[in-house]
Amino acid sequence: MNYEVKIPDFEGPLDVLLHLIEKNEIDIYDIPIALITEQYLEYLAGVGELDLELTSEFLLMACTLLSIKVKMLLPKHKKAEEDEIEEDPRQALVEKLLEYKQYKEKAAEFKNMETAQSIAFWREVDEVKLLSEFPAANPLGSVSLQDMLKAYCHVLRRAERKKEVISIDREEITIQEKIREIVTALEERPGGVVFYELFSSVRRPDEVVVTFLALLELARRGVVMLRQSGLFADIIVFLRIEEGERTSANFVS
Amino acid sequence: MPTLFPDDTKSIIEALLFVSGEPLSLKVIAETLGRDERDVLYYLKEIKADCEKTGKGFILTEVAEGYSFVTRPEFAPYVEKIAKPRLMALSQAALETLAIIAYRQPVTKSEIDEIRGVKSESSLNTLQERGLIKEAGRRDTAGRPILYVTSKSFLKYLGLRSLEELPKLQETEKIENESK
Amino acid sequence: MPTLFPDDTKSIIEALLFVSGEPLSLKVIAETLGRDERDVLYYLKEIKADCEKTGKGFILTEVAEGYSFVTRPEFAPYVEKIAKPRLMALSQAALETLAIIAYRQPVTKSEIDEIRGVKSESSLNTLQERGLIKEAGRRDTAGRPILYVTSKSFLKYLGLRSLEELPKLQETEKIENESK
Repeated sequence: MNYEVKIPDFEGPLDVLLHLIEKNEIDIYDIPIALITEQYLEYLAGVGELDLELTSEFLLMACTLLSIKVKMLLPKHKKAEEDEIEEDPRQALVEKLLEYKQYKEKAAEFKNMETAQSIAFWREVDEVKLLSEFPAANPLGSVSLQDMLKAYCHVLRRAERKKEVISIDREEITIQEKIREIVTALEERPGGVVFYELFSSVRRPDEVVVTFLALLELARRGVVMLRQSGLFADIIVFLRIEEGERTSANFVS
Repeated sequence: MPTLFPDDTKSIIEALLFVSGEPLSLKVIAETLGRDERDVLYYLKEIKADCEKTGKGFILTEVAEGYSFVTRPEFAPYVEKIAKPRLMALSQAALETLAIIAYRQPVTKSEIDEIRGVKSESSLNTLQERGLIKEAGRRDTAGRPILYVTSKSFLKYLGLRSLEELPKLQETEKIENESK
Repeated sequence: MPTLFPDDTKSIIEALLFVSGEPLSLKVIAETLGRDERDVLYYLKEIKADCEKTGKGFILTEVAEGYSFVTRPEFAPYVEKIAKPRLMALSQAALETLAIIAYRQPVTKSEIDEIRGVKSESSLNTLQERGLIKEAGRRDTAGRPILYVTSKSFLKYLGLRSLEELPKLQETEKIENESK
């Protein structure tokens, strides 16, 4: 018996069965189940490793085939022909195969249509250019300044009502802002500023932290220098001026 | 039937077809122009004939419930050199899944799995990513599974005017039962 | 100069110009066809003349980057109907979000959420897509949240020259009272 060296890429157990039926030139309505089962199992053995999900489906089909084979081997009830039409154990499988087969054929037709379409090209629309040529309508729609103000008042009033519950909006100072503030202060005082002075206007604890962090950051970047003449002496903060001028903007980038 | 500036109407239709990346339906063209669909159809036929006659680089096709200019197929070897690269052709698995959805829509994943005898998850993902199928609500049964249908792009992809143009299934008996 | 199948060459150039969303340079066309730039130029002139003569919906234009078909300018009112994106009215949520950004900019998402008492994620997306707001760096606090400000087109569409022209809050209260 000739084994195919290259196992064709099948889509699933039904696909394999259809292939076997075709190869053996079998009437699909009268499948020699023993032969097909044998070849199906041979195929499975030949594939080697399948991925786990597929394996279960292929094995399930093997079980189905075997159980059909067994049913067909069992002696038929004697009076079956007279009393009733006994259902062919292959019936359900044949129906499944036929149904799958027709979609498989349609898939092949789709493939041809796909190929035929692949040589017709649609115009590539440059959406960005179109948008610039035909700018979208007013993105605000019919919204007027008044509408917006009303919406804002509405929100504020709503927020007002909830104020007791909600934490009060507090003014937050960021490190970035603090850095800017310190640099500006130092620029005005080339002789340096006493460390504590930088905290003189600071009232809230979080601002103290932010100020301190800002100073550390400035020192790390080499923007400021800290000098102390002796133990417990005042710490003086200087702006380090290098060649070329610097504006405060440079420090906050 | 043709009116005031017949030539302009035809040219405007050309301009609309030209600017739209998607097929334009008779209805949309007619509404845009404020004209009868019958008039528009008349001009569309003329535009189609013009393209054929003068051997233009593009032709007018009727696809996906609308009209669209596409490049003349025989020029594909040149056009594909400058056009955006096409997506890969669909895999066998994706084509089978697409066929099942096309003929049985709306249909659930487990129904597709059942027919194919294998899981169709990744095919469904591919088809959805490429816009060839879309979700259309859920079936009102246990688990409320998602229903899939084909999209307009599907028609465009296969060059079909509408779903009625799908090649007929042989098992007509079966399909009739299903559609009940 | 014109060669074997002169008509085909012209049609192929048309096909190339048609399919490309961007202008094509003489060089690219010539390379794609494997022809002299001089030949291509000759056909481009013919194509241009064809478009003029037959009153097509589109014309051939030459811009810095190359050649391109564009729709005839006088048809813009029609073309616009097809090409222009349609916008839905802004929702109340989006309007509130926009108002907060306008008055409190730069402002973070969580600050907006806090004032509105609900999440403003999708409103922010809408406003950003429409180009009414934009991101302006990040606040230097924990999590480095994105800061939002209103855009130039926001001012433009409200008919304001600068943010200073936004009515003051006291005035807004007046308006609010009047509208009661």
